Amino acid sequence: MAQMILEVEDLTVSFDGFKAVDGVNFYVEQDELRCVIGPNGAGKTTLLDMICGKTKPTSGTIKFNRRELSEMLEYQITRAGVGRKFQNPSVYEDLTVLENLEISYPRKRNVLGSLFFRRSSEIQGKIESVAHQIYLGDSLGMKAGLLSHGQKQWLEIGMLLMQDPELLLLDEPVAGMSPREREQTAVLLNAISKGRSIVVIEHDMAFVRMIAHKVTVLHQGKLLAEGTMDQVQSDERVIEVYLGH
Amino acid sequence: MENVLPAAAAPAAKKSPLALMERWGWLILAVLLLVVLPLWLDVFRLTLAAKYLSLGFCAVGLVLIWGYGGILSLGQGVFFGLGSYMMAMFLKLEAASNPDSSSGTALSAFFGGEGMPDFMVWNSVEVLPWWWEPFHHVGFTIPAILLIPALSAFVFSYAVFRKRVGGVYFSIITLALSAILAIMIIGQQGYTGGVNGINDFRTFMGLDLNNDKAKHVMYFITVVTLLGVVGIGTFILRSRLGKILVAIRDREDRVRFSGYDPAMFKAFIYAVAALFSAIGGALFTIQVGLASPSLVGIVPSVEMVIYAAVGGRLSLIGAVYGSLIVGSAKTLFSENFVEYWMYFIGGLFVFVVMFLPEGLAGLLARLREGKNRRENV
Amino acid sequence: MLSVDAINVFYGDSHVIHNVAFELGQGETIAIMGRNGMGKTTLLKSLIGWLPTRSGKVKLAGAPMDGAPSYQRVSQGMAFVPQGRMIFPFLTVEENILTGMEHVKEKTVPKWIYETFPVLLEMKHRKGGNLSGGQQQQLAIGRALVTRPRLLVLDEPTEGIQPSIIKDIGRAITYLRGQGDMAIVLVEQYFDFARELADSFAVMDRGEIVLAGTRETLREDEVRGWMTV
Amino acid sequence: MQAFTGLSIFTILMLMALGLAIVFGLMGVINMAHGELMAMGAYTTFGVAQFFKAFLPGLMSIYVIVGIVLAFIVTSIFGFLLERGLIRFLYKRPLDTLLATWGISLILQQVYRQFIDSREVEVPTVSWLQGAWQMTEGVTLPLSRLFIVGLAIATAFLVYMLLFRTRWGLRIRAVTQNRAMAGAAGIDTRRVDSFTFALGCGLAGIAGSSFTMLASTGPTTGQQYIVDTFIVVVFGGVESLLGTILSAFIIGQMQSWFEYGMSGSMARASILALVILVLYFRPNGLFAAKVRR
Repeated sequence: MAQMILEVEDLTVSFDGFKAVDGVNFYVEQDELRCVIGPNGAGKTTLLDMICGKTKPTSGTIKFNRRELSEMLEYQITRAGVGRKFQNPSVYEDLTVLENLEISYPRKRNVLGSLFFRRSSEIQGKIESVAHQIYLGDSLGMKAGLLSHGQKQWLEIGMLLMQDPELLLLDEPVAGMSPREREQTAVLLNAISKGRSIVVIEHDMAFVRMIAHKVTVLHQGKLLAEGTMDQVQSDERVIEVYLGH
Repeated sequence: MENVLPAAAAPAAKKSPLALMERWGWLILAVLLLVVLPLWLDVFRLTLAAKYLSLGFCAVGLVLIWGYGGILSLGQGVFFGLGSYMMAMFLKLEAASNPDSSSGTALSAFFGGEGMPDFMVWNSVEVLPWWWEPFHHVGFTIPAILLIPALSAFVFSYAVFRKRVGGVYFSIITLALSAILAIMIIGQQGYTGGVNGINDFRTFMGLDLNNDKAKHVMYFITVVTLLGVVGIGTFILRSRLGKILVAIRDREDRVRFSGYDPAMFKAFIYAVAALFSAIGGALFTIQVGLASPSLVGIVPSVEMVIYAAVGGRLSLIGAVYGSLIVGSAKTLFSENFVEYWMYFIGGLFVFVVMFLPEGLAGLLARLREGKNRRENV
Repeated sequence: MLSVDAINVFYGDSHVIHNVAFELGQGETIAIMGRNGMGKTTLLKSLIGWLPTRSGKVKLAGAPMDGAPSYQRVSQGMAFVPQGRMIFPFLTVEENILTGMEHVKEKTVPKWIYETFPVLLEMKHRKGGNLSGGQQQQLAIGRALVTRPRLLVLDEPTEGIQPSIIKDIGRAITYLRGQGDMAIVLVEQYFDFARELADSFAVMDRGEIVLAGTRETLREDEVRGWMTV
Repeated sequence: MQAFTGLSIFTILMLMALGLAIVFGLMGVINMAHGELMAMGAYTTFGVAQFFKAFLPGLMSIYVIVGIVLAFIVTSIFGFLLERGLIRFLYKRPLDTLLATWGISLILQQVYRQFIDSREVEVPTVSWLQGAWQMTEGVTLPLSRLFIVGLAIATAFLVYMLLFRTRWGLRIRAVTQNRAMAGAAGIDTRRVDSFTFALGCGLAGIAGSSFTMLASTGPTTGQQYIVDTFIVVVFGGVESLLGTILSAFIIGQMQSWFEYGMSGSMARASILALVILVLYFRPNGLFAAKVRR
């Protein structure tokens, strides 16, 4: 068995007695690109929220590189190497693309460090290469608020890449993208999955087919099925609740 | 350094009008304050200007925390007051220990409280409280003014921000702090001078505060310090920290997931604003000759916000103009039709919020943009 | 009953709905299909008045709706079942239904609501927030029906709901269609559900209607093609 | 005895805080002029007293009742106009409502100073509220205080009935839980906003009216109470009316007990400090309902 980077065991969270995630076990290997699918309200986003510390689980454990995450604060989890992209692209609209990427650079994240931060040529190079990778190499000076929806999605992925995370959590990265942009995103994700693990929540099955190594299906807070794309697609229960006949 | 990248240089060349104004505005402001006002105004008016500029320190701090940090503090009077009172304690002790200049001391000599501040004698406080003692020394007083308000602001606000208390709740809590401090000062008359405050100072480190030359010197010190404070503010805003601040204001969650501790940054900038206010308070007391609870409580704390709002909550320099303009208006009203002042300032709050949310700086920027657009057509 | 003429909707600066147009007669049902993020929900939000249209016209039974606030649209006969149901969590089931009764003469919840959805009678005094997803969905539909609408707008009523309740909801909608006086706009991703109910179909992709037709003229594989790409 | 003194502070705080809880807790508007609305209620009562003294001296004994009703009407009409003219443009900007209503409060203070009296005014105590009730040996309760405690309880009860037993209450609760959906269910949200705001302001008016029975009213009377009122609402947990009432009770009691050992103003300062400390450990207030957001 390959080295596990993420081990989620018996994870449960309830809001007002309603179990949004209910006893989920979820393992991700190193270098794996995993897709999580399921109907809205199945608990996919809540699962990512718990891994990255946004929501505290009611019970269960989340181990990342053998470190327990559930007691850590968001920024500590980020510093440990977990990057999170939100459902709605969340970029700093008042700042330029360059500044968005620069802020995400994982050094000098304390107050004094950031006060006297100077952009070295190394950082400059890193920003340029990431910007190029996310197809925004020519838009560095642009205010992020002026980017198209799809470009904002890429920028947010780029901001995560600046952090060099070992585990990337992406919530609907291609929502609102054109088919062409979707393909570009698939290329991008395949490229960046080298040397790190990625968990993607997505509805677009064609897109999932393009990228997924393995697929996990959630339904009503519980794990419904897990396997390769073909296994999942032919699973009767998955067809019943999600894919449709 | 900044020109390594063509794409990065592009926006620098085409600065927004607001940014341009901030760049040249600094020079314009310096000329106005250092040359025009001293040549134009008599000593009395110049001291009034100095008074408003002292309050301008708070407004500059508010631009940092409110405009860029998104945190509306209604407790800047607390820090202004701390600075003001610490300076007052020093000045009062100096006046009390100088036998030839102080009438208060003559009186205290009569009552047998030599070296004691006069109001303590009148309140039959016989021994100088221990926490007054260190303020005999300028070497303690000045560091205390620079450190105590800033440190307490940091500790208090970090605790609060860590709990993710923000927005309106923070405003209300800081409002309560202003109320608390004002009540305490008024309540402990024997130690603080109560509702009359502490006044009747003579000298500041031997400099006779009542002569015109001293007033001029103090005015220049105030202006230079204020320009320095604006400079520090500009430096902070242009640094990566400034960008992070804007990022926190707009998307605090994202910042957290970029590995930052937003509470630390907010507390830092809050402490900086507190430091500015304390400096303003100290300079105010030297020049106006007064430390008073009427400058600590809720009313002045909220009024400081309007200085920043009139100038433009996103413009450090605007805050200075805002303080000067609103302050001068106050003088104008109080000299001519005092009963309308409250209508004016009340109306100003409503007007700025409704029609000028970015203040004068925003108005200027809009005018310029409008002009540019017309020229481009 | 409903006429939508070349409307354009923006979310901030991004242009989300492009020249969408369709007509719907009395008693007809249209299913609007398409993948997530293609503008279906945005379209409905603009129909109920949550988002302004930048251009184009919307008419309900001949009356222009453009710029009218939501409650006026409801008083004109439009009723809305939003995505995510949007039950008032701290109101009881009964109170939730009562909120829909601003523009009708009755003062208490009519019996037929409880007959259509018996579970709502059972849960009458429970807080809306404590219902299960399926129960909330039925409540949301009940809250809309109680306005006696001429046009019912439903946003993904099957989303995240177990199959048995989907069937109940389907039956209720079929029954309403059968009455013949209510037009229905149904946004749906679940093709089989939509096929059962709709007279006509429109498929949206990136804010445009890319395929439209009636139950007779539309080919299933074409629709499915747009749904899964 | 101390507990009873606390009760009368509690009534003013509670009536003020109930109004504010509706305006702030339910609508999210920071109304800094709430204190001046209380003063407006007090001045209305004062005006009614003057009127009765001059024209209807025979009916002097009932002026109190007229005063309370009129105070409610005047302040709620003012509140209605304030919402229509100013507040409704600022719903998405709570900090700006704070600043704008602060401006309104300054203007109102000056209006009081200039057109009513710059000094404090007092109303006469009506005959049937003079005297005290001898509860036991050594414990006497002034009738006027008993009256306002009764008034406060009655008002709280009516507010509860209005919010939870009437159609308007249903509308208010629906709009405050989900404004967009309330509109889509057919509720005229704008009208509900105006009504709700007016109601909150009217409660401040009643508070003002009962205030006249405890103390004299001046132009800055309102400002002295505004911070405490906000603290009561926050301490009780916004969105919880019962919490507001309990928190007003606790703070009122603390005030009178603390005054036993120190001066009134120091007691106030200590209570504010104590509340801030408690809020640090329970940022959502003492009685906050757990809500899924």
